[in-house]
Amino acid sequence: MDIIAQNLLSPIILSFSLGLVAAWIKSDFELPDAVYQGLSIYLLLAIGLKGGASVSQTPLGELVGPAVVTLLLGILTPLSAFAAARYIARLATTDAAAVAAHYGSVSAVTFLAAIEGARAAGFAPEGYLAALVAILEVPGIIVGLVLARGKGSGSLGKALHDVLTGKSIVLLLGGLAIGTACGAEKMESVAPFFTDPFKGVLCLFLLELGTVAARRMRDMRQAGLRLVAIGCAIPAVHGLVGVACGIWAGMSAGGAAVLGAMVGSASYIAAPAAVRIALPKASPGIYLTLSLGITFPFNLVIGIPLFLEFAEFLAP
Amino acid sequence: MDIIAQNLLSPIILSFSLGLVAAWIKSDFELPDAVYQGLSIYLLLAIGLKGGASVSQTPLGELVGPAVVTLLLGILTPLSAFAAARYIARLATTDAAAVAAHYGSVSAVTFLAAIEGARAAGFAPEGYLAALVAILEVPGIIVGLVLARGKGSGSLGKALHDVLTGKSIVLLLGGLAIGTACGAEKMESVAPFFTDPFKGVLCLFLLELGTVAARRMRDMRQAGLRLVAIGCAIPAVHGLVGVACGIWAGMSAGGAAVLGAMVGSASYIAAPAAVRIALPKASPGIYLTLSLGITFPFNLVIGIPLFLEFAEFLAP
Amino acid sequence: MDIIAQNLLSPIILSFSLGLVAAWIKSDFELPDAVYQGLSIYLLLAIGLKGGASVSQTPLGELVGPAVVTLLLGILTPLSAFAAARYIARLATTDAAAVAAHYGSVSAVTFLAAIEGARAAGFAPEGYLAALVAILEVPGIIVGLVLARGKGSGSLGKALHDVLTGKSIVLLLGGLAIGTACGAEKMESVAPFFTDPFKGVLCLFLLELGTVAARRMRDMRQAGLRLVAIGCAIPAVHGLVGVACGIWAGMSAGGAAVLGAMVGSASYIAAPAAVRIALPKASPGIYLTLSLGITFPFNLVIGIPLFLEFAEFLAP
Amino acid sequence: MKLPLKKVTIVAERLLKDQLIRLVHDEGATGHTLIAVEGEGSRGVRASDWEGRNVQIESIVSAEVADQIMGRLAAEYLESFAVIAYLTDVAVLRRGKFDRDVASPNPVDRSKDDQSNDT
Amino acid sequence: MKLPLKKVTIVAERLLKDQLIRLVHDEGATGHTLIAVEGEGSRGVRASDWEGRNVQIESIVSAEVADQIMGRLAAEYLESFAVIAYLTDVAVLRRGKFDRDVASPNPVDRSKDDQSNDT
Amino acid sequence: MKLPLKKVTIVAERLLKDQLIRLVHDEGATGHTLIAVEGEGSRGVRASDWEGRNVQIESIVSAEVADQIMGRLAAEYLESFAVIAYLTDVAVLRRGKFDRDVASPNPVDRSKDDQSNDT
Ligand SMILES: Nc1ncnc2c1ncn2[C@@H]1O[C@H](COP(=O)(O)O)[C@@H](O)[C@H]1O
Ligand SMILES: Nc1ncnc2c1ncn2[C@@H]1O[C@H](COP(=O)(O)O)[C@@H](O)[C@H]1O
Ligand SMILES: Nc1ncnc2c1ncn2[C@@H]1O[C@H](COP(=O)(O)O)[C@@H](O)[C@H]1O
Ligand code: NA
Ligand code: NA
Ligand code: NA
Repeated sequence: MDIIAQNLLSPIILSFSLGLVAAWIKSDFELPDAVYQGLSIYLLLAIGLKGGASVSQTPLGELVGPAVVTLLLGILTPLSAFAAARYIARLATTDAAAVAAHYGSVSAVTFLAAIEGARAAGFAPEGYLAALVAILEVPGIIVGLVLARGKGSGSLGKALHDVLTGKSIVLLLGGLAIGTACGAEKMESVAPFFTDPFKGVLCLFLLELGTVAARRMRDMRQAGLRLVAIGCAIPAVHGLVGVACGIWAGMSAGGAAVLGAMVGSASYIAAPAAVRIALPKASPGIYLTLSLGITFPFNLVIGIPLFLEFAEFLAP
Repeated sequence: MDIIAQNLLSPIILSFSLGLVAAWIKSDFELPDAVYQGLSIYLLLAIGLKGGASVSQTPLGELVGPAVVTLLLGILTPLSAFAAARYIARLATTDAAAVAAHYGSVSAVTFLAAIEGARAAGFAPEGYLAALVAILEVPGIIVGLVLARGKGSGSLGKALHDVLTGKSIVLLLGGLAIGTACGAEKMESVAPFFTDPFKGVLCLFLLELGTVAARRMRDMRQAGLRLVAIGCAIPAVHGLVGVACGIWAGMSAGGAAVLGAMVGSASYIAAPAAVRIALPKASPGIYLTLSLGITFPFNLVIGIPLFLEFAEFLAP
Repeated sequence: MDIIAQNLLSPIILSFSLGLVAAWIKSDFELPDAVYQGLSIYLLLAIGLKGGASVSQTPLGELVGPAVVTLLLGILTPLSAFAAARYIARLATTDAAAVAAHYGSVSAVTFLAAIEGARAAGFAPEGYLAALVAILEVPGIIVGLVLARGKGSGSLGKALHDVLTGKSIVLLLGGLAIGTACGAEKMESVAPFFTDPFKGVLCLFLLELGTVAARRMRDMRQAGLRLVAIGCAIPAVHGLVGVACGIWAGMSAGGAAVLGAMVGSASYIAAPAAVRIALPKASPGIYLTLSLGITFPFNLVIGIPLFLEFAEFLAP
Repeated sequence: MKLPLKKVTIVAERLLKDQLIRLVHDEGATGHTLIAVEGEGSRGVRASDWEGRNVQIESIVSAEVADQIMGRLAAEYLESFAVIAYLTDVAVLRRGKFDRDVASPNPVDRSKDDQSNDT
Repeated sequence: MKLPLKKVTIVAERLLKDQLIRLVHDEGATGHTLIAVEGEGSRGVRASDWEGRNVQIESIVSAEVADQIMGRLAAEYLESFAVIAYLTDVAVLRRGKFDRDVASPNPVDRSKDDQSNDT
Repeated sequence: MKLPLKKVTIVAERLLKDQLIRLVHDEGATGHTLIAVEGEGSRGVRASDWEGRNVQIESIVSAEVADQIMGRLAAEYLESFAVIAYLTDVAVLRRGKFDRDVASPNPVDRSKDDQSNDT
């Protein structure tokens, strides 16, 4: 319980809540689009750079287990998400496939909130987790799109190219490469930009994301209870499985909890872009509402503390 | 006198001057609109967060006096500003009411310049002053709009909603709430973003504000001497009264001087927006020229050092 | 050789390379225009401020030699560049004059990369070098435009006004003035914004510049071998001469190497703007490809380490 | 193949954005496009001096809807606010998209339709 | 109710912004709207590569003013600079706003008029 | 002096930007202008919620090219994607700039021509 309160009273969560409130009272507050894009570029690159610096200090052997586990979860979770969307929420095939692509991939901001939540609760999640974010990003989207094969009128090839060369992959992988190549010592010189102010930037970003999520939540009433149900159940189940796999792969309790949050999260940058190209007929009203309006706040408020508790319980 | 020189040779004032010069020589320098909006969001949120962290450490009793005094000044200053605009500058009722709304409210940047000026001169203004900014923002605007009742063709209700949910109130109050809820200790983690670079960001912002003020100054010649006169007299009188009230309410000399600068300042974010909606027939050529072209530079160069001297003189 | 490897494995160079790769794989990564403009304003102002703080601590006598040498190089290098462009690359007079204006001026980012490269290699370049950037910026452009006299259909006067009041001169000179007036001590208060995160911001900027350079490189094939040849030869020759002059004027090895990089660099902010106004018929496909597509990467990868080696060799 | 419609273009202070979008949709528009612009007009104050910018709202509508929108603008805005509005003739491929009764306004509803067809 | 006017649209390199705005107002326009755009044309260099962007200037004017503006553009710009310009027919509600002699150009003057009426 | 042409305007999700620009040029346009816009239409999702914004692509072309572009848009995009497109009549000063065979597509080639004339 203390972890939950601790988690809720953080600048990050409260900034997100302020964004929600701003949208609910119809404030004219709005981060300019260019600034929002700039902040998201900063966050993705910074995740990569710090991850890379950390990878350069980690023995390769230690990485293999978590990497393989992450890859497998990236292939399996879209299948379970598809099943839930198709048979519990009774969505059309195309919409269910779109949902699967979102849950198969990962939300970088959920990852960051989990890292901060873990640190605030006294854990020390592994620095190489950022590399796992990059691994988790793509496979789930591919599996999701393949699940819709024949139903989408868009181009799978074009969508794949777009995901693989999309800004989130380029910045994450590019940052990882730079960080690994330079090593932790040289990265010190850019730490006053990419590391120290990072958490504050994240607050500003979450403030804006709160207003976006609030707009999505408005659609929730129309979306129906079944959608809300899978929007909470999928991240919970995926997340707990992710935690267990993390512990099993030898990660620390904090690291496993963050892995759980990543696995449980739904992408809202790479996946929507790919789905719009490959499955133009899937309804954004469904997949965006699920990922931004339901699952993202769920993970922020309930998921992350839950995964931390569970990881602590499981940890040897 | 030394305070004045000290005040003038600061990066903040010089950045503002550089902006003036850039506009005068017709430079193509221009901060992109999105960046300008982003910086102003940053500044407002940071003021709130720091104020909140400070409020969380201040005994409630110490806040009551200054808060009540600020509220009263917020109600009275629009009346005196209206009188000056109507009977000294001989403006039409609608224009005078618009001017009243501006002087009744507060300019966040003047507040910041006063804080920095006070610190540079060796004072230690109270941290909770940011909370007073939030208190001073709204009442004056309401009083100003009410003064024009019947003359404005716009909607008072809509304007009130817009002020109360406007970005400056949302960010200031929201920041205060987050800062108070988290407490000073947790806010440490975002200080490398919201505190350390703050003064530098302010310089960049003032650089752009200098170019905007220069454009307003061009209209000054047409505006006539009477307008220039009230643009200097109102802030001076309001400011000195504000200083006296601050000392009387038990604030430190530095705090009272900053309160004076706040009371003497004219809003240029919240008030213009409200006035455009509620009093569309009031002339922006008058109220913007007054608040940005005359009063803002007046406070920066003369007002702030004057209030500091006066506060030192009055302080027990 | 070690200097070269050292130079290549820096976050700055690798960020630029990531930008190249992003463009080559046709990624949708793109820094919003407003953010790009914002970063370039930040960089120029920060160069000026830091240079000014440094100038305020340098005895005037020490500055005279390097300043005069820089001015002379700013007048002579456009002549040699014109000759190369006209007689080696066989460009039309107008195009050759445009090229001369670019090589006569200076690229602020090359200057910054040289400073970082010198520091990483253990040198301590003089702080006042930023003032030399301001000196080097304008004369070369004027000489270049005069070389085309009669051939350009645009307005020389208008172009001169635009260069002298352009944002790079305003921010550089303005920053220098502010920094000098305030002195190093007062500038400390804005160092957490203008100094500490500087290198990280530069990485982000170079990431975007990499994508721009890549688009220019695509035109290189059409541009022909002669263009590529002068794009490498001009910076090498100018740079080595610059290093020698720097040493001769009494600068340290690191400072002379940075001066070399400045002299060898081709402007891509001030010069293109002036050329578009004064020589509208000159082909951007030529001068932009040269300065951004060939010379900038050449200096980054080969020029800077070369100048460092040469400076070390020459230094007494 | 090409069908004539009207494009209503409104340039106004950014502050009026939400009101004007509501007005346009209330009168029957099925959509709108919003552009951030700067501008200068008879009121002389450059909007960008104080509140970001102007907005330009464009909406493709039938001639009747266009007239209704222009009428309300004239009655409620043109006098007091910094607003201009004009009409342009445009040709579209299919009218359906721009008439209220044909287009379905609700995204989630629409997706439910898809779904029932699909399952 | 609807009166025919012309919209002059100019797309040009951002560097020319101030010159072109002056030209448009010199020939008699009472206002203009400015849009930041990107573009590609026969000159092939993407403007965004080196100087921010292009600008699109739109001005609603009478047919005569439109012709004068187009004439000067043809004489002074179209040849050497990356500029295109075209006219569109538009309909407005009241001409007054778009004719020089009717609209008052000066904001502060205008406000003084208001004032004298008001007091 | 004034020659009639068509302006094709396409408003679409930003993701489609590159595809649509290619389509427009493939069908014969010699240039285009790109505007970042926001919007709301029958699909109901505000584009800005998830991928930046919409884009508005404007291209001045001959009537035939306009019809070809509209045809391909109808066949390939209007059904599945959040796209609208419409035509407006415009008048330009010289056609040459907007016809394929007259305009030279390559900047560096063009500069080489200049050069040979010049030397
Ligand atoms: N003649 C015009 N042509 C194009 N846009 C105009 C014109 N007049 C005014 N505008 C636009 O409408 C806004 C308000 O105009 P006004 O009410 O005349 O100040 C200006 O800021 C411009 O963006
Ligand atoms: N056919 C066209 N349709 C629309 N915009 C164009 C067209 N041709 C050129 N432009 C715009 O005009 C600018 C200059 O064109 P140009 O002088 O042909 O390079 C381009 O950057 C485009 O924004
Ligand atoms: N009637 C309309 N008028 C102007 N723009 C529209 C209209 N309908 C749709 N749009 C634009 O086209 C985009 C896609 O529309 P839709 O496919 O209907 O969602 C919207 O986001 C708007 O920017
Ligand atoms: Na996931
Ligand atoms: Na006040
Ligand atoms: Na040079």
